[in-house]
Amino acid sequence: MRAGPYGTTDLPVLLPFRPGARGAAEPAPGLGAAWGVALALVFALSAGIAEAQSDAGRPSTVATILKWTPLLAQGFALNILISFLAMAIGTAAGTVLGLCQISLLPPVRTGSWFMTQFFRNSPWLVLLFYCMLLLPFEVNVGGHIVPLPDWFKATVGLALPVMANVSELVRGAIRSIPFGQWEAADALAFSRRQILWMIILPQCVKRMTPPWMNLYAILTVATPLCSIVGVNEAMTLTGDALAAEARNELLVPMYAYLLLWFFLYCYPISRATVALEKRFAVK
Amino acid sequence: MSPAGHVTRTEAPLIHIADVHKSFGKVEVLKGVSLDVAKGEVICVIGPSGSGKSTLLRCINALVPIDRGSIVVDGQEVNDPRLDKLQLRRKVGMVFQQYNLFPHRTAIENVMMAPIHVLKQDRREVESRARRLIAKVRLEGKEDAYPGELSGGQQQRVAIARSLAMNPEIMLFDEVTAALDPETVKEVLVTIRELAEEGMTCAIVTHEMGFAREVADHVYFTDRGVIVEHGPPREFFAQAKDPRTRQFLSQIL
Amino acid sequence: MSPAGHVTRTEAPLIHIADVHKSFGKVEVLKGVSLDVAKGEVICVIGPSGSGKSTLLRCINALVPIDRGSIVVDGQEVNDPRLDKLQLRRKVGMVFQQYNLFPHRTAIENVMMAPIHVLKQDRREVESRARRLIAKVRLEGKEDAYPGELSGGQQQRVAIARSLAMNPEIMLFDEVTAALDPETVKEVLVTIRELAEEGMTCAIVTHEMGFAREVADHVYFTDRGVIVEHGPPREFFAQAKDPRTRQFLSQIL
Amino acid sequence: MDLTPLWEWFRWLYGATGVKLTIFYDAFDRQRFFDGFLTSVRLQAACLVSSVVVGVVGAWLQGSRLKPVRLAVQGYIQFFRNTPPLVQLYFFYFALGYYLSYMTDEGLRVALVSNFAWAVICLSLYAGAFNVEIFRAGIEAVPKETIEAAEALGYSRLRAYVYILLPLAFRISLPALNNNLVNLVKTTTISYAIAVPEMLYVANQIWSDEVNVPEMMNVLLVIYVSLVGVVVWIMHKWERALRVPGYVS
Amino acid sequence: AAQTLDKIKQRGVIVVGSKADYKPFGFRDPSGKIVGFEPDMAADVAKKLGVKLELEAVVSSNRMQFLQQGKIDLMIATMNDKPDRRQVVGIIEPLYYASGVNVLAAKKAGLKTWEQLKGKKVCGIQGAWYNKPVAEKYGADFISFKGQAEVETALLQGNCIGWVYDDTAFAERLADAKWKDYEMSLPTIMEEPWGLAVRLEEREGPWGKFMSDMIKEWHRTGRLIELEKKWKIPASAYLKKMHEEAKKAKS
Ligand SMILES: Nc1ncnc2c1ncn2[C@@H]1O[C@H](COP(=O)(O)OP(=O)(O)OP(=O)(O)O)[C@@H](O)[C@H]1O
Ligand SMILES: Nc1ncnc2c1ncn2[C@@H]1O[C@H](COP(=O)(O)OP(=O)(O)OP(=O)(O)O)[C@@H](O)[C@H]1O
Ligand SMILES: [Mg+2]
Ligand SMILES: [Mg+2]
Repeated sequence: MRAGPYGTTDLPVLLPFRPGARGAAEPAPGLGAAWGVALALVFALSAGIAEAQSDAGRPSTVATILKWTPLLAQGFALNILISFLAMAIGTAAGTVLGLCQISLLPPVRTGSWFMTQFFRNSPWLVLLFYCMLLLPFEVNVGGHIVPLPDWFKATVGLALPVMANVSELVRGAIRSIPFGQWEAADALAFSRRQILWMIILPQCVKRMTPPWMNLYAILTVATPLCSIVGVNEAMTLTGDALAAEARNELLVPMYAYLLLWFFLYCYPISRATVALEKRFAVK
Repeated sequence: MSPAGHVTRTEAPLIHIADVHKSFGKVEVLKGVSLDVAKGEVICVIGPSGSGKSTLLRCINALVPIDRGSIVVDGQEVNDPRLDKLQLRRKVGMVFQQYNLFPHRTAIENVMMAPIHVLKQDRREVESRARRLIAKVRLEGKEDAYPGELSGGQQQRVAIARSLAMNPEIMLFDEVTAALDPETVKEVLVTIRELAEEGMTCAIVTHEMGFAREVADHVYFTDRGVIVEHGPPREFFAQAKDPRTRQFLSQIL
Repeated sequence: MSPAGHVTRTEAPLIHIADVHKSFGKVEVLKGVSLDVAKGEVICVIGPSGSGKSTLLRCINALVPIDRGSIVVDGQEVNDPRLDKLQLRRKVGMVFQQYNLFPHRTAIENVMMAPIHVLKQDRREVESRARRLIAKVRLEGKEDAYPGELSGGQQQRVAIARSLAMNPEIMLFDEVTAALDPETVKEVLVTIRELAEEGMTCAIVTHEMGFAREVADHVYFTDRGVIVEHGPPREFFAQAKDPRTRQFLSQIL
Repeated sequence: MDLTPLWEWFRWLYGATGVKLTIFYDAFDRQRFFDGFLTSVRLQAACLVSSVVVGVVGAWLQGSRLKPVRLAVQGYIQFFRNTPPLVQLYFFYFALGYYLSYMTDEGLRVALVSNFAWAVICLSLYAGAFNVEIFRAGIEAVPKETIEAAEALGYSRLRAYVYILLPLAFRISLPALNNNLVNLVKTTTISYAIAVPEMLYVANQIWSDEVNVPEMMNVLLVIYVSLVGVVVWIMHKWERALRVPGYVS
Repeated sequence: AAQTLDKIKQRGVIVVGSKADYKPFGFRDPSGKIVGFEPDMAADVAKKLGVKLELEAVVSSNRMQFLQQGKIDLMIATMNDKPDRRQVVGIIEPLYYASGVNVLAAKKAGLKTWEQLKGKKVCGIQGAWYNKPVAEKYGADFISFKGQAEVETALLQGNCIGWVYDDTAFAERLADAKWKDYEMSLPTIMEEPWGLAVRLEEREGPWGKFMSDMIKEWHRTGRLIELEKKWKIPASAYLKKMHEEAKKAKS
């Protein structure tokens, strides 16, 4: 009932997922595997149905999907790259913004609060469009022309909401550290900067890790949004492959296949998050 | 209301508190408190909840700014806006009811942090002093335990060692045993008594009457922001005059 | 081990407990407990932590099913699978250490809820009774406060009023003052003593020896799931025979 | 009231500055943008309500005694939490949609489920997966002693649930729920991908036709941030209204 | 801005925006490479310039922004020549292809006139120029998707009664058995030529001139008719006419 370690996060979806009900203590890894298998089955089944529907004389569904797999893998790698970069940029910027939110200077505090709220309240897709269409394709950095490829602009677009969420996470974590810690450190003659960096923030890191990992998972599943703005990631390439094949019985297996890829990548992350959260909760 | 008849009242007091007022918003928490603590003296402050005891201690090391009056610690006026707070706090150690150890550092690191980072002392030297302090509070072997792995009483003793590591001239204790279970209260009180016996100047807020009687040179009773009665423990507990004090003592004892 | 020599032992006891056994998993918590409580009698149960006191009380109003033995409350066998639990619980009020008020309802609503929802009594009538009960536990003016706005002692008194609102014939108190700060313990004990004096049948688990001595008709000492010793308070506290009891009393007093 | 002068002012603005806000002075664009706005609001409202329903039902099923039921709920949650909502939407609409269409007597194929409905279904399931967990956590956060106290007062299990557990669990869940719902409101924009004519979709059509990307982009951003801001504000009010004095949940 | 032509030569690379989902004008092969009628045209340009070719996938709704931003040097992306587009990008004369607008619908739907579309749901591609006029003029209710694969599916599963699009896109489909129940029954309207485009300010510059000459040459040599055959596109009257005219002009 009391606010837990993440009690101050305003982002419940960032809270780690706690599997199992009170009475249902399923062996978690088994369960995960089971669902991975289930999804794979859905995929296999849909491939089977597609197989049955496809006209004789055309290459089999499985063969077709295998044919496109290397291309999809390339696309997926871009999704992952985008997610890494957006997370890195968003975390760096968000940490600064979060610290600004607890600044002693009212203008800095208010400004960073507004910025955080603005980007938190904007739909991801709209921000993505915004960056995509309004950022220049190249920038002039001290006489050097640095190109900004599409996927990079999309990365910036995704980093903005990540930044806002990290900012809130940082602020929430700092606020969740008991006031006594500040007071005790004050009494030991630490300066404000020292208190923040040596006492408060190290404690925040631990509290923030699980929700931060969840944010990463959310970001990863958001990367297909880039396809809407024309980045050639897995989703776009799936669509292009379908256009090239022009066989709509392939739709189900192809999209199931794509879902499977994401599931296989994200599920372990969400398991690890839960495990981490449990470990921290014990201490 | 100036205390008189003390044991060691020869030189200028180490802490001189005169007519201190403090409000939080509309609530007046301290309404003119005066008291002196001589070097090497141990005072205990008792009184009902909310009477301003904690606030008074916090004012002494400038965790809480005062509204009116004067607090002089070792010749320094605490109420002076140009006061170097960090300087003051090096001189005045404080231990809290909720220990407030830094949970991400081991016991010995908790003790070592402030001397290293605040006083910029040599790490090796600080470490050997920290080990001596840990031994002094009877926690040999627990140096590398994290606060979460220690009992309440053990944590509170680490907190005391942490304060002592700054070599303070004065120690403030704010109900340091209130959050402990009865069995560990004693460990902590013994530690504080030893300190007092070694001549440390102490201001102690406590609910443990037996302890106050035993260790204090002078006892103060506060109620609703004023000092209602004070005196050496023997007189204070035997023949309190003020009806509020008498009522409080009758309930507690 | 049947208690004898009671004050009011004339008719059939209101609570009759005979050879009750209860295990949680492999831990045997009650290993054959027998005791009787006559109508209007007040018993106190004392004993070290984990000795099964709370479990015993919970068995009486069927919050915990027993494994063996018999508990008869007002002629009803509690261990009977066809027992109407709700019926039993209307007769037996219970107050817990942690108050367990319903935090989303005001004090008076807490008192009124059960009579309205469970007994289907008329709202207006219940309200006037609730106001009387709130007054009885000396909380006039706090009717519309939420539990979160009340002190521990005040919450505990609301909890008592809430139980009384069901007009129980028996009240069970499980360490009702253990979570309170020393100053508010008294408020609650006074309320319970008044109840006892009015003739309510009470089974009280407590660590307050002074209170037990004063209010109980009979005192039971439990250790590791059995009743080790019992007797009227005067004898019990003055001349306990069992070494475990003596040790326990020496530690507590 | 005749707004023509206002609209004409925007036409003048275009002529004078090149800021091309056709959504004000072009009747067709104005109408479709307004329709898009309404569609957005309708979509958001529908998703909010149904995702809460999904959450409640899911939380209830998750407490089931039957292991297969619990497993199914778990699987549902895991699937929706760990895959991209956009791909889910595509999968539902393009992949499953085909199996949910029928032939009319005239031999015309007609979809049973409209784009709008698919968006509502898919987004509700997506947000619902989070809601299940939120409600579940809320129920588990109610101390079991509180329920015990109710039982000791003679409440039956069911009554204790209705009068004590659920009201408390709901209050505990509320902050988390509100945040998830705000997130849902933002996520509704992805229904753009299956051509639900909501605001982003319409704006895209307009800037494709009129080539006024920056203007439309800014208009969009402002409207969305305000729309979400309003939702956040309402949720906040609601939370405030339900807050119990002195109760930290 | 630097002259594109110089820039291309300097870099040794030309970036051409092309469709990746408009079979057979521009689509992907399994290796991810974009191929088709228009990519072949782009390859010709690169060859003529002696530079490497880089194809950038565009969709109707972003192709003009890409050109404006300078992300692509040249756009050959099935774009119709429209006056308002001429104000945004530099459409090069002569034009290289032409198509009209038609509807692909089930035979059973019995579409005879455009007016029958009133209030009906029709599918479309986002960014196609005629969506707005068709909607305005005939009252059709558009649901538009990003690519053709999506529209096909939506049409086949009955989310719309017909697909309003370039008639060229339909010709190939109607040859396929899958579409045997469908027809292109309405008169083609809004027949418009397709233009490739450079940035607006370069239309009259060296880069625009270069491309203009390039197109004239394509028409004259019949290269485009050749490509049409290569990609199995039904012969269009427009190309034939342009070929004749170009030959005549030369002689
Ligand atoms: N930072 C603050 N802001 C507002 N009010 C405060 C603050 N600190 C203390 N108070 C109020 O001042 C009053 C005195 O508090 P203080 O903690 O000094 O009392 P105390 O005598 O130490 O009581 P206790 O025995 O409960 O610790 C209380 O009513 C408290 O609510
Ligand atoms: N629901 C339960 N499940 C498992 N074990 C339990 C349960 N309830 C109580 N126990 C165990 O039974 C033993 C006796 O518990 P009980 O609460 O009755 O003791 P107690 O005498 O009331 O102690 P205390 O003074 O600490 O309240 C303890 O060891 C406890 O851990
Ligand atoms: Mg205090
Ligand atoms: Mg107990």
